This record gives sequence, structure tokens and C-alpha cells, in this order.
Amino acid sequence: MRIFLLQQLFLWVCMVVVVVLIAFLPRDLVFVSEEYETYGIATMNMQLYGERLSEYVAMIGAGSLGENRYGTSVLVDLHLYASRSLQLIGIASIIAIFIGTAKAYFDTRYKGIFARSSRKIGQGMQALPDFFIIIVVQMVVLWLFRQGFPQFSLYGNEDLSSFLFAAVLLSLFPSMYFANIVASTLESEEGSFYLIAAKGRGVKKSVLLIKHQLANALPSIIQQIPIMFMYLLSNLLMVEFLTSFRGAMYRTYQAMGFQETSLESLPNQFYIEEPVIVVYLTFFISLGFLVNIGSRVMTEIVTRRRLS
Amino acid sequence: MTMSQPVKEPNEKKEILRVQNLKKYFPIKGGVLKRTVGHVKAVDDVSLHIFEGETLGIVGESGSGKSTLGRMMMRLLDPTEGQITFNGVDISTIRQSKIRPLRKDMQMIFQDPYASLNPRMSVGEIIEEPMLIQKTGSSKERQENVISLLERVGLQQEARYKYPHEFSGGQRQRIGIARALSTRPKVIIGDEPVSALDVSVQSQVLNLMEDLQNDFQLTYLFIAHDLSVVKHISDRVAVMYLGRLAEVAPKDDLYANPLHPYTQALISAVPTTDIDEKRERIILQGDLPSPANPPSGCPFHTRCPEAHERCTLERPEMTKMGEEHYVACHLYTQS
Amino acid sequence: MNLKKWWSFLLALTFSVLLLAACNGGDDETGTDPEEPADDNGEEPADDENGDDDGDDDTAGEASEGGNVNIAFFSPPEHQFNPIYYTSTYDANVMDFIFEALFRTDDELLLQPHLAESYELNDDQTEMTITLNEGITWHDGEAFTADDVVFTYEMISHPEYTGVRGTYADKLVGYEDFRAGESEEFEGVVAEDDQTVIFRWEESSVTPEFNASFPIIPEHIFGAVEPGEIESHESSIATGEVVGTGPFMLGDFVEGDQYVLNANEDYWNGAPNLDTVTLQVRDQAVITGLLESGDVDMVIQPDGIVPSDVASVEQMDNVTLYQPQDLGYQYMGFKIGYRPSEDVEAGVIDTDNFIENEKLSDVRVRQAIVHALDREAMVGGEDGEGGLLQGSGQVLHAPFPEASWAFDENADIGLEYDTDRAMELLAEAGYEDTNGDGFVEDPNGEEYVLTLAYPTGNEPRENAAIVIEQQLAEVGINVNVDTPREFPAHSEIVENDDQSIDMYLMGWGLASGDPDPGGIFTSHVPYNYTRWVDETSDEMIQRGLSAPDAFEQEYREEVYSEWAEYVSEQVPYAFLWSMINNWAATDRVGGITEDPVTMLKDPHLWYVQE
Amino acid sequence: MSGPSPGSTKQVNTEPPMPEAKEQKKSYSPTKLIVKRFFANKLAVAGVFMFLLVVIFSFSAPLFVEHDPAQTNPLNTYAEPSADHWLGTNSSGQDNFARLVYGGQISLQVGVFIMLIVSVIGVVLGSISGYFGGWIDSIIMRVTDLFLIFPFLLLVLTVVTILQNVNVAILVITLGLIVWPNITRILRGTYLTLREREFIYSARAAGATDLRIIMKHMIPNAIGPIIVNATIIMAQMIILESALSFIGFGIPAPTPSWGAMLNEARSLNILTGMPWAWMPPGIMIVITVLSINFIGDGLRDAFDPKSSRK
Repeated sequence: MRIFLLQQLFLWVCMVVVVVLIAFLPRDLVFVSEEYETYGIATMNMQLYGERLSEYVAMIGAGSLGENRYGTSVLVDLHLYASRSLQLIGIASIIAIFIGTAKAYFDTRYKGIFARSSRKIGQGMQALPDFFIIIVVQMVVLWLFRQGFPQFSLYGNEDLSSFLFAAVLLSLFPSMYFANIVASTLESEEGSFYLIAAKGRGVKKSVLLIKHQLANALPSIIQQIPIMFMYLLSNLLMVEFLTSFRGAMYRTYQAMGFQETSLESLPNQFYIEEPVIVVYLTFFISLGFLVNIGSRVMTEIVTRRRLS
Repeated sequence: MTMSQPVKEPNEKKEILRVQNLKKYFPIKGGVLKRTVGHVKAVDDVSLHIFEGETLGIVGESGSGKSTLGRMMMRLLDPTEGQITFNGVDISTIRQSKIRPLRKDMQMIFQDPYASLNPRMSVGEIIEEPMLIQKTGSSKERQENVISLLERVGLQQEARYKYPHEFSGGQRQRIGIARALSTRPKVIIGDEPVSALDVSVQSQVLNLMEDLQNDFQLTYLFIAHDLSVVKHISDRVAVMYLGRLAEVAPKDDLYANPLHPYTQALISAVPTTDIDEKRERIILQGDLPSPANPPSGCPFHTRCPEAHERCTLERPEMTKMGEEHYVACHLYTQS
Repeated sequence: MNLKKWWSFLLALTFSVLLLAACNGGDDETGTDPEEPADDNGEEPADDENGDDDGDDDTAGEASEGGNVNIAFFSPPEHQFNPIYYTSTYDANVMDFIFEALFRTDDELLLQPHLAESYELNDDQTEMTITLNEGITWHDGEAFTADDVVFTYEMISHPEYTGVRGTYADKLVGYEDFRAGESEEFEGVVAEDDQTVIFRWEESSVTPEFNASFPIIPEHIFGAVEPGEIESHESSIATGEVVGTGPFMLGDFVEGDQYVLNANEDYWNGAPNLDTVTLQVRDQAVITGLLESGDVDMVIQPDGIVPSDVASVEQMDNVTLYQPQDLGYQYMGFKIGYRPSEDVEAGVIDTDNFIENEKLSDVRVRQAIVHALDREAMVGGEDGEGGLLQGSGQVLHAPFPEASWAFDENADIGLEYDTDRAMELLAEAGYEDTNGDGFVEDPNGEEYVLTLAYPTGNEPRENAAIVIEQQLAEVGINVNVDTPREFPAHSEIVENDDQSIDMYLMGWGLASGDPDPGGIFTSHVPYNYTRWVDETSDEMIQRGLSAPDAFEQEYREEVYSEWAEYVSEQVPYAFLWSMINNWAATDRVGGITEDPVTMLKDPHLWYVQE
Repeated sequence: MSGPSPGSTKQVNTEPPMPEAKEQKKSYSPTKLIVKRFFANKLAVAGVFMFLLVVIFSFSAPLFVEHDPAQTNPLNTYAEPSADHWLGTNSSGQDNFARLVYGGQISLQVGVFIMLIVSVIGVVLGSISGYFGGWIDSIIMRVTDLFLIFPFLLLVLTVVTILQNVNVAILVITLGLIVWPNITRILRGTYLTLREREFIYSARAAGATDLRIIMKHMIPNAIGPIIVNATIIMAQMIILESALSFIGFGIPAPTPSWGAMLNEARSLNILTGMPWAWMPPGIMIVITVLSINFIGDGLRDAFDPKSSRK
């Protein structure tokens, strides 16, 4: 375990270094203002690279991770946006795991037309672009509003309703993924000796599914969680982008210079906030590592309990 | 007198293959971190020799390490320890590239006729491949060779354009035999070549193998999991249990006078055609112990009807009990 | 040892991440709750005595006390909330609620006293004596006095001042010396007593009110701050520290996200009806959705509704559109002359040295070009489709938009879209297609190619370059469109008379209400980028500003009308269009004052009707 | 060599005769069998048909599309569908139909090229890793582990932001470099099981070199998973490219892209008022991706009949 953690730590450090190296690639931005418009002119300057990097390292040495464009510490910035995203991720994960397990149970328990089509839909969904589905869902909801459906806020993160809406959108794909994983793991357990034995003893199918199959499939399901998490993260970008949910992904996107562009089409590369990019990417990397480590530890615990 | 290995008899028979103190340990990876937590002693200190032109049968339950032994002799697996001498050359540690030319003289027939033929190659390609690798003959010669081999093993020459999935198990095993013969080897190691086949087909294949042995002056190492199969074809039989040899003896000697309790148990299980001959069936108790955690002392003591205290403590050595008859059992050694 | 340190670092990091997750919310949600209960110490809404509310027709709902109004814009401010230093219009939006000036424009763009109660001008308009309103206090309770006015003007004239607002002060007496640090006393603005302040100009000021209309900053705060440090002082940036006289105060904000303005209950013009106004930075793509669902109440300057969304916003039952014309305009300039490169280097502008651009010196050619341009098509249809502006604009013939008092709707100006007339004029001037390549040759039979330069950054303008090329090709004029430049580079080649360009695209934004075209069109001024030398025009412009006649607006109206006619015939510019602003508010907000330049006038009168 | 002995000939005759059908149909190579099975699968055939339609639709564009997809017409923006502009125009006055058609070329190119790159990387690394095992396997697996838990998509966004001028080649290479781990892992697993198959032992027993075993025995037998995964990758990459273009990190304008067309649907007015502007590219993505998935499923079943669910 110790070696594993050290290995993870080493990889973590490597990834953060890569992020810093990329984020600080030399871009010399010159800002010029005219009336209502501000232009950023980007030029490549190789000499700057070393300077920028050493400046950044010096700053970290001085105990600061840098500031955002308003001069606020990036950690404060991170706190605000990342906590929103974490809540969203948390709720969406719970929904995904719950719905996913329920759907998997339904799909494996029953063999009727509904279960079969539910399974087909689950598989088909994964083949579709998430953002397109989200757009369509948005359109349907807007259409419902115009038909007199009680309105709620679709965008942003202020209202509970918009928050939940984003969480539901976010959980859409991961729950399908999770359901597929669980279902196929359950199925792979099928036909194993203990099941036949239990069946022979007249154990109810539902009890069998939950008590035996699920319990036995747990380690392999837990091992899939990091992948589901990655799924969730890439969806998070789309969901935050499409619902204007001001979370960590949205903020990263902003920090990369993709401002909310005004009608006069401000240049894309308005501001690039390198320290913000670094700290947010580090945040996501850390999340990935945490989930990975967590899943390994859980697997170990579950496996041990089973063995003992 | 105890011996760690059979001593070569002054005999006109030429020894073609010899293994000494051969061991193969597979590491067991455990836990999430895939650390080595133990070893499976698949083959544990086995010594054997095979004379040119004879058929040595190796018998053991599945998991006794007999296939591993066969594969090690082919150097398909690298031994953990010990020596393999082929034709007087030590091949246990030489590099794979140096072994390649030797493979011409040593071929293998595999257990599963379905798995041992590449499903994506035509039968002709399959039989031709060893020749191609050993660069024997021109393309035309090889084709002719393929045809004659096919006919020799009892298949039509059109078969060479077909694919393995179009043949039955017995036919496939014939293809496997034709492939093994294609480089004119001296030794063929048959890794349970008939155990996957239907009983009626088994004898056909065995007969074919016997015919071929005469025609091609082959030496067979014939691995099987029960004694009935090797009864007819073998000259000598070695019995393996849990990675070790229990008994080695000329066939007739072994069947007439099995010494090791395990051999006795095996022989009692062989169905007999002679109704008059009444034999007491010895039923072994319990399962085969895990090779990862073999019993101390004699590995067979957990199931041995004759086990006594010494068996649990001390590992029996190979003891010569007659001409070419060796046994590893405390019943026959003095403490 | 070291390893352990690393371990604890990793652990600390992971836990801090978890903690971040756990202790979210709370602090950033307080104070931004739109449903805060109404305060009961405000005054009656709508009937406020100072209310120049010109009647929102649809005030059907019940007006209620308190509440919050959400205003959306697309980009976050840059967090410089000091009027003397800000540059972004988004910051200006925030400050409109907080800071006030002595004068402000009324709905006809005329400047009226605001913080000032009344003012007197001397005969030659070199001196203005202003009496301040009584009872005005800063947000922190300090009284607003003439000293604050003096201080503000001193600061924008100060040697260490690095901002760009010096133009308000640079004609005042003693500005040069004070700016250069040669005098301690600033004679331009003097406090007579607490309620009286005097402005003095070196020469007659035609626009005295404008010059005195700069937002006032508090002396009692910044007086103690080194002038060089005002920009980064916390009273310029931080919540609770920014002090003005306006109806709202800067409250809590989440940077880049939302800015809460709290009502100033002691506002001199009457306490605001609302408790809070929240400025929210919202993605342009979702703005209309937010409006429809009522999550956002107002979408106003500087962004407004995107032209392509106007049609759908118009259809919303709960939203009112406000569409005043923007005072800025876009044009295509003709390089009629160039400064010689020696003059450019020396920074000299001498009309006598101008080198004539023969390609465009013939007025008929310029007229032909204007006739060839279908500017109506550029502006586009009313239904929000087509055109460069999707209908959100107006064709312009002179630099006076309709909202300006200088605009004369009866004047017969402008050259209509008429390709036949264009070709006729070209033929008259001797430009004809002699080699049959579809493009005209110049009178000497040489190939005639006009180079058009344009900058990036303004999408309709960028697109206009392509349209202009196509439309001029139809009358046989071959236009070579340069690759677009970043605005500063473009501006530089235009300003420095790069002789490779014949025409250029640019826009002017008119910040002040005064329509005097002198700063741009007088022959010898730097901004006369076209290097158009015309005595008649110069004389008219002069007349429009000459005292004492020009003190009368009617007189100036007449002069400018005449000048507009002249300039549209002489075509130094092909005026293209001025934008229409598309501002919107939901009907939840009442008491909005309609004004051509801003929707943020008198926000203390706003109220929420349910 | 001696001819067949009478005894052995007799033995042939005692073999159970082969089923009639097999005799009549002569010999089917495994490839032919797979093709046969594949075309017996209706959904897969439908997939092929749909996919071919998309390909023909996209690549025969010059024959029936008059408009240049990059040609802007600022005077004719947001036009409604008409005889001239079948799907109207977008915010720059570009013909939506032309962009739809040419955007398909981009999507297919991106999908195919990434698929090729990734398959090659996956086959090479997967076979090295799966066949040889040992330390090289560990290294490759640790790297793929990393990719599975690291949000590389974000890193791509950063790279794209920094590089600014992204073209199809750069996008293909960057994306290819992120997605190879998945297929590599899958193929490694395939090779691991293959490695223990007896025909591999038999080839080694015949003295075949590692290279020969990989090329002649492993890859042909792993061709099923390779092709199936290649189709999955292709579908995923088409989605990924459109997703990137959708959020503005893809191939920059004026190159047409389905994702970029969908981006316009972020505006509420277009979302609800101009479905013709964004529905077609969305449907095209769905059709393309679904058809590729159908083909992939069909191939999977054809290669490995046991896996098909009944």
C-alpha cells in the first residue's frame, strides 16, 4: 500500500509539473483599449518562458499559489467555484449510483420487453454526444414551460432548482454507464456455482441478486468507479458550460480566456489566468487521484472482508 | 540405498532426453498490489530420462505438473532450477534463439485439438509453418511434404485448403500430429494428445501414433492423466503427484507390481476388460492438495491409506526397487 | 523524515480539498438573497417628488417596497471602482449607482445640474460659478462639499495621475503648470465656500457643463492617500470601502460573478425603493432564457440583447424592450491626403504639406462610392434577420445620430444607394473600363485599385469590409481588401498616413452629448485621419463654436445642419451606420427612467411590482 | 515419404462423416464466415447502410452543394430555409447545408485518422505489453492507469488554448495521444489470454520467433477486438471532436464542423426558433455515431458468436 501511495504521489507530482509547463508556455499578451473594446495581442516569446516559470516557482516558494485577475488568491477562487462543483459531483454521483444500481437490478432481474429496451437505451445513450442530449433536454423543458409547465430556473447555480437540474443532467450519462457496469458484472456472476447452489436451495431471485451477486460483484464494481468519475468530469464540463453553472469547470474554461463574449465579439484570448489554470487543473488531478486511491482502498477492504 | 536420481544403467539403449532436479515455481501475486505472496511448485525436483525410440508415459491428476514438465522440456517454459539435456546438450539455460534449431528435433502435440490450431490459418499453412520456420526445403517441396503428411495421418490432401473449424476433434488432432511430424523430429512430446477426444477416436489416434513411431523412429513422451491411456503405448511409465515423481517403472512391471500407494490407487481405477480379474478399487480420500501449499513430508500423505508418522515429516527420496523401477515412498525405505 | 513531510503535505492537500467541499456556501450566499424582506424605512415609491419618471405605461402591478433587481451583463468588471481610474464600461456600470457628477444629461442629451443646484456663467463663458445642492452626504455620512469637487479635479490634473480622464480638466486655468508639477495651487477649480465652487477656463468654454460633469470622489477618503496610490487603495476596489454620493453602495460581491449594491437610505434625492440591485455576470447565450424565466430583470448597456435575439425578446410578454440609438457610429474613411513621412516622424500636422491622394481627390469618385454602397442592406431587416446588424442600427449620413439635438430631420442630406448614378459619376470623372476586365481604369488608362484596411474586433465592421468589396465591384471599382489588423496596428497605419491604404474602416464613439465635430473634422486636427482640407467646412465648424452666438443652441443647430449637408456632399467619410441599443427589462421592474444614453438613471425610483 | 498405410486409411473411413452442408458449401475461411455472420445481422447491415449514406453524403458534396461552406455573406445572416439555402444560414451568413455536408467530411476524417493512429499505437503497445509482460508491461500499464484517472481532456483544452491555431492534423494527433491507453489496455488483455492459447505454444514449439508469433498468430486472432475497438474509438472521436468544437476548442472557423454548428443552439432564439440550424448537425452526429456503433456491435457478434446476447 505504501508503495502504491508513493507511486501515486510521484505521478501526481509529475502531472502537476506537466500542467505548469503547459500553462506557462510563452504567450506575451499586450492589451490595448479602444472605446468599448479591449484587445489582447498575443505573441510568442521563447525568452519569456524561463522567466515566467522561474517567477512562478519563486512565487510558490514564497508560499503563494498566485492570484486571479482581480488579485484575489487563487485558493479563495478555488474554494468558491470548486465547492459548487463538488456539491454537484456529489449529488450527481449519488443519483448516478442509485439510479444506475436500480436500473441494473431491473435489467438483470426481469427479462421482459421493458427490461430489454431499457438495457438497449442504456447502451445506446452512451453512444450519443452528451451535449446534444443536454441541448435537447433543455429544449424540451423550455417547450414544456411554454405549454404551461411550472417554470423553474434552468441556468446558473443560485436556485435549488437550477442546481438540481444541473445535477440531474450531470448524472444522466454516468448513471447509464454505471448501470451497464453493474449489470454486466452481475451477469458475469451468473452461472457461478454458488448461485446455482443458492437457487437450488430456493433463495428468491431478488435476494440472490442483492445479497449474493451484488456483494460478490462489489470489488469489480468499485474498481470501475474511477472510470465513471472520469466520465462524470467530462460531462461536468458540458453541463456547467450549457447551464452556465459557475463551477470549477466553468471557471477553468473562463481562465483559459473563453470569456462570456459580448456581442461585439471580444477576442477569445482576452485573459488567460495561468495560476488559475494550474490550480484548477491540479484540483481535478487531485480529485482523480483521490478517487483512484479511494477505490483501491475500498476494493482492498471489500476483498479482505470477503476472504476473511 | 537411497538415491536422488535414477542412475544410468549400462544399457545399449541411448539416452536422448534427460532432466535432472527440474523445478518450476510460479509466483502467486496477491492483494491489490500484486506482490508475490507465495509460489506454486508446479514441478518440484523431478529427474527423468528417456531412451531413444521408447515411449515414456507420464501420468498424474490434473494439477500434478505433468504438462508443465512437458512444456519445460520443450523450453516453452523456463525452468526455475535444474537441467534438461537433449542429445547430450544442456538446453535448460541456453537462449531461445539457440534452441530454435533444436526444435526441429523435438515437437509437441497438444491436448486440446480445438485450441492448438490457429483458427485463422488453413490446414496447409499450419502444417507448413514449422518447415517454414526451420527453413526446410523449397516452397514446392514443402507443399509436397504437406500433402504426404496429410495422407500419412489419414486425411485427404484437399484438407489443406480448409480451416480447423471445419474438422472434427480427431481430425484436428491428426492435423496436429502432421504438424509435429513436418520437421521430422526425433522426439515428440504428447501433452495429453487424446484426452480431449471421444474414446472411440482415442484408440484411432493412439494407433496412428504407434504406427508413426515405427515409421519415423520417434521417441514419445506421452503425458496422460490416467493409466489406461498410456497402458498400450508406453514402454515405461512415470507417475507424478503434486509436482513430484511418485514412481517410475517399465510398463509391465508397473501394472503388475505397483509399489506406490498412489500408483496402486490409480491402477485400481483403470477399467479392466477381464471380468474374471477382480480388483479392489482403492478410493482416494479428499481432494488434491493445493500445489501452492503442499503438505509437508510426503505430499501424498494426506490421502495415503498407508500413511504413517514419518510420511508427514520426511520427504521420501527416489529408491530403486528393480530394473528401471523407482519409487518415492517411505514404505520401501528404512529409517 | 523528508518522506514523512511529503506525506503530510499530500494529506493536508487532500483534506483541504475535502474541506473545501464540506464548508461551501454560507459566506457567499448571504446578502445576495433576492427574497430579502422589504425594509420599512424607505419612502413611498413612484410618487417621489424628484421623480422625473416619464410614465411606464405598463405599471399595472402593485408597486412594492424593497426587493431586489437583477441586472445581467456578459463580462465581469475589472474591479476598479474609482471614477478617475476605471477603464472598463462594466466598472462604469457599477459606478453609475455609486458616484454622481455635478451635471448629467437629460433625455435630450442636454446637461442639467445634478449635484449642482444652479450655476452661473460669466459673459464670455470662461468662468462658471456653481452652487451645490444642500444636504448631500457621502455614503459614510460625511457631508458633500465644494472641497470634494476641487479635490476631484486636482486629482485628474495631478502630476502623478496616470488615468485617462484628464480631458475634463485640460482646458482649465493653470492645468499645464499643475500637471507639470510647477504649481502647488490649482486655479482652475476653486471652492468659494462649502456650497460654492468656481470653474475657470483659459478660453471661452462652449461646453462648460460638460467639462464640469465629471463624477466626484470623496476628499475625506482620498485626501489622505498618496495620489499615486489611489488606484490600488481599497476605497477604489473593495466592498464596503467604496464611497460615493449615489443611491446605492457597493455591497458584497463574488468577483466575476455578481455584485450586490445596497440601497443608500440617506440618498439626498430620496431613499431607494429597492433594497438591493444585483449586477450579475451571465453568459450571453443564456441571457434571453434568464429574462424569460425572470431570473434576470434587466439587460442593459453596454451589452444589451444580441440583435439576433431581439425578435424573440420582443415576443416575450413579460419583457419590455428599450431601443435608443447609440451615439457612436461606424464609417469608411477616404484617405484624401497623406502627411509626408517627415511630418509623421516629427509629429507635425501641417495642412500645407499634405500629399494629395489622386485616387480619391476627385469628389465625384467619393460620391460614386457612397452611391454604390447599399447601407440599408448592411443594417439589415427589421425582423432581426439578415444584414450586418440584424436590423439593430440606422443608416447614417452625417455624424449626428437622431438622438442628438444637432440632428435635423428636415435636412436633405445623404447620397442614396444608386448604382447607376455611381457609374455615371465615375464616367464623368473619367473612370471607365477600357480593357474590359469588368473594373474601371483611371483617366490615364492605368489600373485603378483602392486598398481598404480594416481592423478586427467588431464583427459587423469586419464583415462590412467584404460587403464593401462586393458592392463596389458591382459598379466597377476594384477594391483590394487588406488582411485585417489588430485594432492598434490598424489605428497606427491610419494615423501615420501609410500611403498604401486608400480607405479604412473605423468607428467613433461620442462620449459627450455635445455634437461639435471640430475635434474630428477640422483640417488641422490629428483626428482628421482623412487629411481632408476644406476651408468651408473649417469655417462652419468654427462658427458653430464661436462665442457668443454659439451659446444659443438654436444657432448651433442651424450651423450644424448646414455643415451636415456640406459634409455629406463632400464625403470625406462614407458614413455607414450607428447602432441601436437593445436594452430590456422585465415588467417586474417599475419606475425605470427612459433615457437615450443610459438605463441607470435614477435607480432609486425603481421598484418591484409583483 | 511413405504413403498412407492401409490401416490408417481405414481409420479415416471410421471417422464420423462431416455434415452434408459443410461438404457442399466447400470451404469457408474464417474471414468469409465472419462476413457471412455480419451480414446476417440486420442491425449491422442497417448500420453499414446508414454509414455509407453519411460517407456518400459528405464526400459527394461538390456534386450537389453550390455554396462554399466557408463563404460568409454578412448581408444574409440567420436566413430561413429557402430554395437557395436549404437549411438557412448561420450568424455569418454561411450556408448551413454546405456546412452540414462539409462538416461531415471533417468529422469522418477526424474519426478515421484518430482511429488509425490509436489502433496502431494500441496494437503495438498492447502486443508488446501483453505478449512480453514483465517490466515493459508494468511501465505501459502504469502509464495507461494514469490516463484513466487524469482529466486529460482539460489538458487538451489548455494545449489548444496555448497553441491557438489548431488544424485537423494537430487535433488528430493531440486526441490520438490521449485516447490510446483505452484500446491498449483492452488489446493487452486480449493478448494475455491469447498468449496462453495452445496454438501459440505450438508455434513456439515449432520454433517461431516472437515477431512471427505476434504477426502471424496473435494479431490475426486479435483482429476481432482490434476492429471492434477501432469502431468504438471512431465513434467516440467523432463525438469528442464535435464536443470540442461545440465549446470552442475544436477546429477553428471557418472550417465547418458539426459541433460548431450545434454551438449556435446555445442561443435561446436559435434553440427554440431555428431548429433547422442545429437539429440537422445533431441528427447527423447521432446517425453517424449510431451507425458506427451498430457496425461495431455487428462485428463483435460476427467475430465472436458466443458473445451475442440472446
